[in-house]
Amino acid sequence: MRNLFVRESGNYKTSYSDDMKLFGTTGAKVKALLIVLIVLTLPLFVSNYWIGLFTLCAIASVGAIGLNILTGLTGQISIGVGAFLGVGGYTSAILTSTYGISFWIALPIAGIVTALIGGLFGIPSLRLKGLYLAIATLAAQVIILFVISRWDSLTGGTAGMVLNRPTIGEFSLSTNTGYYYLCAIILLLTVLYATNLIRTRTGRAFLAVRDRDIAAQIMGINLFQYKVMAFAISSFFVGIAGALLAHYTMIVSPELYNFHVSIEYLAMILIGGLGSVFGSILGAVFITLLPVSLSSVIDMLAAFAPDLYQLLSAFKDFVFGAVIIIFLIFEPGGLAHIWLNIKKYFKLWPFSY
Amino acid sequence: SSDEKVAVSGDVTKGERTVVIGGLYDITGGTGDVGTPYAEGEQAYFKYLKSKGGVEGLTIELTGKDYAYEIPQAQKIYQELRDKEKVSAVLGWGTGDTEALRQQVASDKLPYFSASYSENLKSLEESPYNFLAAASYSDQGRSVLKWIKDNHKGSAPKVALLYNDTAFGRSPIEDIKAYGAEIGVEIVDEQIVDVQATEAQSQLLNMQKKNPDYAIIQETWGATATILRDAKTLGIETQFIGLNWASGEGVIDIVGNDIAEGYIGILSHAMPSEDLPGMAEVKEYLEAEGKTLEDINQKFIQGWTTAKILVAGIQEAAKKHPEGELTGEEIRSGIESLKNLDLGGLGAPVSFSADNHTGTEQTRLGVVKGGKWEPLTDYFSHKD
Amino acid sequence: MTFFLQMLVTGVVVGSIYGLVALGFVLIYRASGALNLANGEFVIIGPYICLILMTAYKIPFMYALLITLVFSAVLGLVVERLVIRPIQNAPVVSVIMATIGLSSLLGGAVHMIWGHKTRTFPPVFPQTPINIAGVIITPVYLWSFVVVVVLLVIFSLFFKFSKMGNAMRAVADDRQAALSMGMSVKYVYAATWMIAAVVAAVGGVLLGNINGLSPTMSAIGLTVLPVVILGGLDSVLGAIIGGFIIGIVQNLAGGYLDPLVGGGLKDVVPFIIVLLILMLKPHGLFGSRRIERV
Amino acid sequence: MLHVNNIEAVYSKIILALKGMSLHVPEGKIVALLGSNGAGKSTTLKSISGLITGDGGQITDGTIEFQGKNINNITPDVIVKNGIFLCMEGRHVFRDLTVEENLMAGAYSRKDRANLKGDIEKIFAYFPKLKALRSRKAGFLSGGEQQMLAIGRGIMAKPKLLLLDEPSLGIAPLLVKEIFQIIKQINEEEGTSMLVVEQNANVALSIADYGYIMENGRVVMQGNADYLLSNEEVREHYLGIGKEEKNYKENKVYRRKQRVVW
Amino acid sequence: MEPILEIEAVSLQFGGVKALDDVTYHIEKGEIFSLIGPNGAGKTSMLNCISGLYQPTSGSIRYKGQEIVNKKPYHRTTLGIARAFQNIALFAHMSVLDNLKLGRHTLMNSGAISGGMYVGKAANEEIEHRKKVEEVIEFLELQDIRHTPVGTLPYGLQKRVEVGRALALGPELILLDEPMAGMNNSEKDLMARFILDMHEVMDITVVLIEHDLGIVMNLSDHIAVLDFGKRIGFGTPEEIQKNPDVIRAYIGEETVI
Ligand SMILES: Nc1ncnc2c1ncn2[C@@H]1O[C@H](COP(=O)(O)OP(=O)(O)OP(=O)(O)O)[C@@H](O)[C@H]1O
Ligand SMILES: Nc1ncnc2c1ncn2[C@@H]1O[C@H](COP(=O)(O)OP(=O)(O)OP(=O)(O)O)[C@@H](O)[C@H]1O
Ligand SMILES: [Mg+2]
Ligand SMILES: [Mg+2]
Repeated sequence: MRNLFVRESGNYKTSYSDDMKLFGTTGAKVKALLIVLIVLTLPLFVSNYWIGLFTLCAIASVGAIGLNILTGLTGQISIGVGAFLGVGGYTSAILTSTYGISFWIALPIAGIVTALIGGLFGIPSLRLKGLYLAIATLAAQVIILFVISRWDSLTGGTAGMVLNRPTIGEFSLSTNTGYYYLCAIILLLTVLYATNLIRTRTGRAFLAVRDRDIAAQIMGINLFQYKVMAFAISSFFVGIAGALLAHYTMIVSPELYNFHVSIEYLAMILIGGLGSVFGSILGAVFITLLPVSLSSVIDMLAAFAPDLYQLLSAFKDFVFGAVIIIFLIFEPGGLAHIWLNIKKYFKLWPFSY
Repeated sequence: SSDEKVAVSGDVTKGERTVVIGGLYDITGGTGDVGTPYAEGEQAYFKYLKSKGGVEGLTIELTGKDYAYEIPQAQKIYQELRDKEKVSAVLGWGTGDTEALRQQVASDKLPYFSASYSENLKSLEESPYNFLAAASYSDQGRSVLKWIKDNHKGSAPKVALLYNDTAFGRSPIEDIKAYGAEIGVEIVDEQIVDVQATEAQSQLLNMQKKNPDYAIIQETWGATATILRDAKTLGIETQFIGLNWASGEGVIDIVGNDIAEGYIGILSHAMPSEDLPGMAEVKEYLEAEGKTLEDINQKFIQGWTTAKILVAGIQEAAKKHPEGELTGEEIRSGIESLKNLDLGGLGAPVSFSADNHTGTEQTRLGVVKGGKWEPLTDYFSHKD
Repeated sequence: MTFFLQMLVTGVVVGSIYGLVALGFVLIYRASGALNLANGEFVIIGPYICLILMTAYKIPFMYALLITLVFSAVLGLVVERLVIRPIQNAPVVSVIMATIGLSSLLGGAVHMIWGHKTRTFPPVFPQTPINIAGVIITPVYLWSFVVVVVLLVIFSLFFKFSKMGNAMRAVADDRQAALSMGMSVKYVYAATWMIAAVVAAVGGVLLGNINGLSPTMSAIGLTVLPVVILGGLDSVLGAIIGGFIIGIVQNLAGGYLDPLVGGGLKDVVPFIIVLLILMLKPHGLFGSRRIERV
Repeated sequence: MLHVNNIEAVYSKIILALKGMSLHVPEGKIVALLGSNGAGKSTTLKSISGLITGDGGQITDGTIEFQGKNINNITPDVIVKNGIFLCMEGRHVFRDLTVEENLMAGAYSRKDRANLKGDIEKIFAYFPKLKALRSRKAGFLSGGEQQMLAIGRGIMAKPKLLLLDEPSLGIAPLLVKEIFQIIKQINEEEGTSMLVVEQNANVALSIADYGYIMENGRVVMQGNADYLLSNEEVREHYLGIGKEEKNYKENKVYRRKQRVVW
Repeated sequence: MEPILEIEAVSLQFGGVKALDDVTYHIEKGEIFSLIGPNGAGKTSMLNCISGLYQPTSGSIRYKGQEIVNKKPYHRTTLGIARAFQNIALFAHMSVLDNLKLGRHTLMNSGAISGGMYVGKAANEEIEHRKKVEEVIEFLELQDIRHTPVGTLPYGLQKRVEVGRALALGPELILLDEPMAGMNNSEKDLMARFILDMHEVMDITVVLIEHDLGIVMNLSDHIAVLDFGKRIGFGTPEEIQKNPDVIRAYIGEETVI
């Protein structure tokens, strides 16, 4: 089996800025500040509808970064994300709705529980590699969902459970804006964590495990420990994302977490760029907004040719697929890689040789 | 998008009030086979309405989207309808997504008619803005049991249940069992058959061990067809009875006349072939479109009828509030004031009230004869 | 006893369909190390063509089938040329992503062209079930069994002895080296996708004759993933044996365990077995293990 | 028969590996290409065989002519069919194929498919070690065994021009001599022209007719084998003559003065 | 002088093949020890047994008197055994710097959490170890390519980085598998110097596999010769050069060293 990942320029965040600060140059500092500023002031400029979408983007980004830690860094493809989102969502649902525990306690617990279950299903990685492992994760998804839909007493079975938006003291985050801020802040924290993780010991070890596990062992890396750790860390963030999503949509039900969801998340990190935090976000935004923007295009068309309606809605799938393919042909390294090339080009310009 | 549509219609008929209705369809998704004609039915009715110049001087727009039976997708689209299209009522589809949305619907105060007749949507505390346009799945099931009890000859009838492992599939099961116990019809077996199942032999053979006289099917066309076909293959004698999504023309198309022969199903709404007063409008529409009754099926009628009920409610609301934009709340009370609304036979007459959002408990049964559905009973309720 | 036998036989025949679809995955994997997640769509497009030819143009089944296979071959070629070849040098995950896109694209196309409606084949195979000692089989299932066995033989020989067969494995193993041997990666890929598409079409036609055709039928692509893994991603024999095993276990579980857990096992059991077996045999039953030495 | 006319080769659009490289391989002759790490030897061979594109590189300038025909932008498989075969640096055996299947793969684009078996036996005669391993997956072989296999594949291909990238890499001394004898033998018997990249300059030049020495992506010296063998710089830098007497454990200063060029 | 590594009657079997056949020898602390033999003799397999990638079918391996046969590879690394591979096994996408930093993995201890926070300890650790790595870079003269992704380096240089990564571990015992393969003489000389220095300056015990007999004879304190998995010779360079078996199997009659 060919290594699933090897290709010129695989990971991006590993090269060291000589003084090893995250925002070494003032330029970087400014950039970081700018981004934060934009993220925080966004709601002032856009409609409620868009805030809603951005919230979804932020949540998806947290999950995508999580998945990227597993797939991008340690090279273990997971097509089971959906179920882990579910675990996060249900944990929070059960804690808040059934036991009336505060959201602020439930959220981290949701992450931890998902991490534990993720770690558990990571155990096969001791022996499984590549696509075999990938499909094992798919199996994990099917099994987890089966359990959820059968454990009526705890999960309400196929009917699912309802949740509420969290509150801070008096102030409830039931408005889109309020909830957006919550998600945005959690996303910022996630980014900070992931970026640091990648450039420190653990992150390097992950990459080593991905590229050459034998050599990694000789470097003194305990493969099994790190593989399972990757599953756990990754699942933690996916769990958090799941909980955030659940409280946003205020419902959890098995049908919410199907294979389709897993594939979408995989798409996010592949489109965004494997092993790249920034890429994960780009990918998450891309995959979240593409269908939306497509369907508004479709509406335009539909306005002129209403009878073609059902044809057009299928046309949407068609275009979605086409976009992804064209995109991969244009830049197999992902959005982040485009970005990187641009920068690389300008670094060397005009002496590109 | 609708803003423009509003503008357009505004120009056409000045100074009129506009109501925008949101639609959630499944066209490309798992239930697209029945979802598409249903969606077409809804869209058709509004088109018809427009050609008639609206009601009470209202322009009523329907703007909807295909959510491919994916709940997350449904949630995105719902937000879009709410925030971007500014809809004041929604015509939904599936059980999973309708239940997923009901809290938001409640807090956004948007009346919601779903094609899902799940009993959970009855409770006014949990879903104060959801309405059922036809008998709930549970009531359908109850009626079937009632019919069995009344018409079965010989020893006490035994009944089995076949359904899929989804909110939709499981929705009526508990109620049916309870009712069976209540009226003394024994439920001897339950089997789960996946929506996508390509064969159901093990389930059917297990069911056969309990040799039930009847088996109630809560599935969509595909799985239903699989069940009927394999039952035939295995030579199982049980009489199958489908709830409304398991009945309709599609089943016959898939399995062919001789396998379908004798299959009984809930006909919650009229067949295009039936000659009913309510059918006049439909015919008129079809002619305008250059289509014939051949081009539509029962699910189309079902969508059409649901739309009709909602519009009737809006009309009531408009009467009460002649000024300004109609709010969801006003429309809800409008619907709640509908009493014994006659649908010209397209469906059982419906009535709503502040403490009852289930339009009717009445439904009827049909049977396949020579490749056609024929009414077996008139509309009846398990209560009477 | 007949109950058990019936379960067993049904398992085998259903399994042979699984095997056919799984074969499509194996072929692609062997040449490019990728998982073709558009396989499900490949499976349904062929039969649609066949069905249209038969119903609209009244072409007899055999010819319709032939035309269908030719068409599928072309489809495979086009896909390879337009989608796969441009990203040859990309990592395998990108190829997998592309097939995801492809599946959405093809799925959409199928919808646009043939709509949502479930269509049914005019009776091709005899409809009346055969009854052997109380065990009942429909002829179409028997046919799938025969077809799958034949294909098994053909492909086993192909990979063992043909120049092409070795080239495929070489290309998957080390593309640079394969090129340096004068193997045309283009040619190998094209051939593989062609064959895979044809095999998928065959499976699809049989499946269509059993259940009728609807866009949602492409879900079979996912259903068989456990089969592929169980048999071993790169093993033709594995795909088919795997198909049988999953088919049988599924039905036995359905037959004997469903009553205990309140049903629904048929769709979960395959994944459970796969997890268990993979723990013992990380490369499935017949998959070859990746050689790494320093 | 092969003319490389000052070609430029670039990797990943920015790294210039060849800066006007030229060489000529006459019909039926053995040419040696020497040079230190990163000089661009492998890049030269990859450019000739068209494989450079596979490593994200490309030829940006100059021409490569084989038997009067320009082969600049021809795909590798066609180049092989034209009769140029490269034994790549770093062995690149097919891990999952057996030794025998690997050899068969070598003969993939050969016209005359008669008595392949016979030729395989010939390879086994050259490398008895391989015979014992004939049905083992190549991935399990030792470094040297893989190297033998790689060379064997080249011989199986029966090309007009054989390009060898460091054939002696990881091969035990006794065998190194043998391999170069084999190369010579094939060159004489089959008239195969050879272009050999080799670090072990002694052996290489001992069988070569002509030699090139390249640094930094261009040729810095060339001449008949015996001329190079006698040239001072070459002796000191590439042949390490006087090594016998040299003893590392004394004269430490040596290291400071020695520098590698790259 | 006490032995740092004791190989006792180690045998290794792969199905039919005996890759190692009852091999025994000791390696003294602080010496340069060479393993030579024809291709496929079992040299690399021997190193694999020492670093734990292969499990000997029988026999014992003692490191500083401690039995390590059934310790996991990563555990042996923590004991101070480093390794450079015959077939380059660098992390192609990473810069030289990061490859070396990986070498120091066992010596660092920031974890997933502290590393992710990048607060205090973790941060200082990174910086402090960066210093150590720079020393190695200095030593092997890799300054100019510090930030280059190793995948793009020429073969010879990659070999050197590989050695560097092993050195970064700060090992007591270093296993070098043909570190000079694919180098021309001057480059080999340079590498020879590095090996000598790491052994004298850093007093690391070196186990060397190399086919260039000149260098082997020149550097080694002791040499073991393998052929078909059997130990056919053991001793000082002088003894080895006289050993008839060795001459027949490996060196060859007329070779002058
Ligand atoms: N795939 C690649 N991507 C980028 N740069 C490369 C690549 N391969 C080689 N290079 C660069 O091209 C130059 C020439 O490399 P090449 O491998 O041809 O040298 P060489 O003479 O073969 O060295 P060696 O004797 O070590 O094999 C080197 O500077 C190297 O860094
Ligand atoms: N994992 C394995 N499976 C099967 N055979 C193996 C394996 N590893 C090594 N061998 C065999 O064991 C023998 C010794 O291999 P090894 O790599 O130790 O030789 P070596 O002395 O390093 O040779 P070289 O000098 O060419 O590197 C070889 O014949 C090889 O084919
Ligand atoms: Mg080279
Ligand atoms: Mg070796």
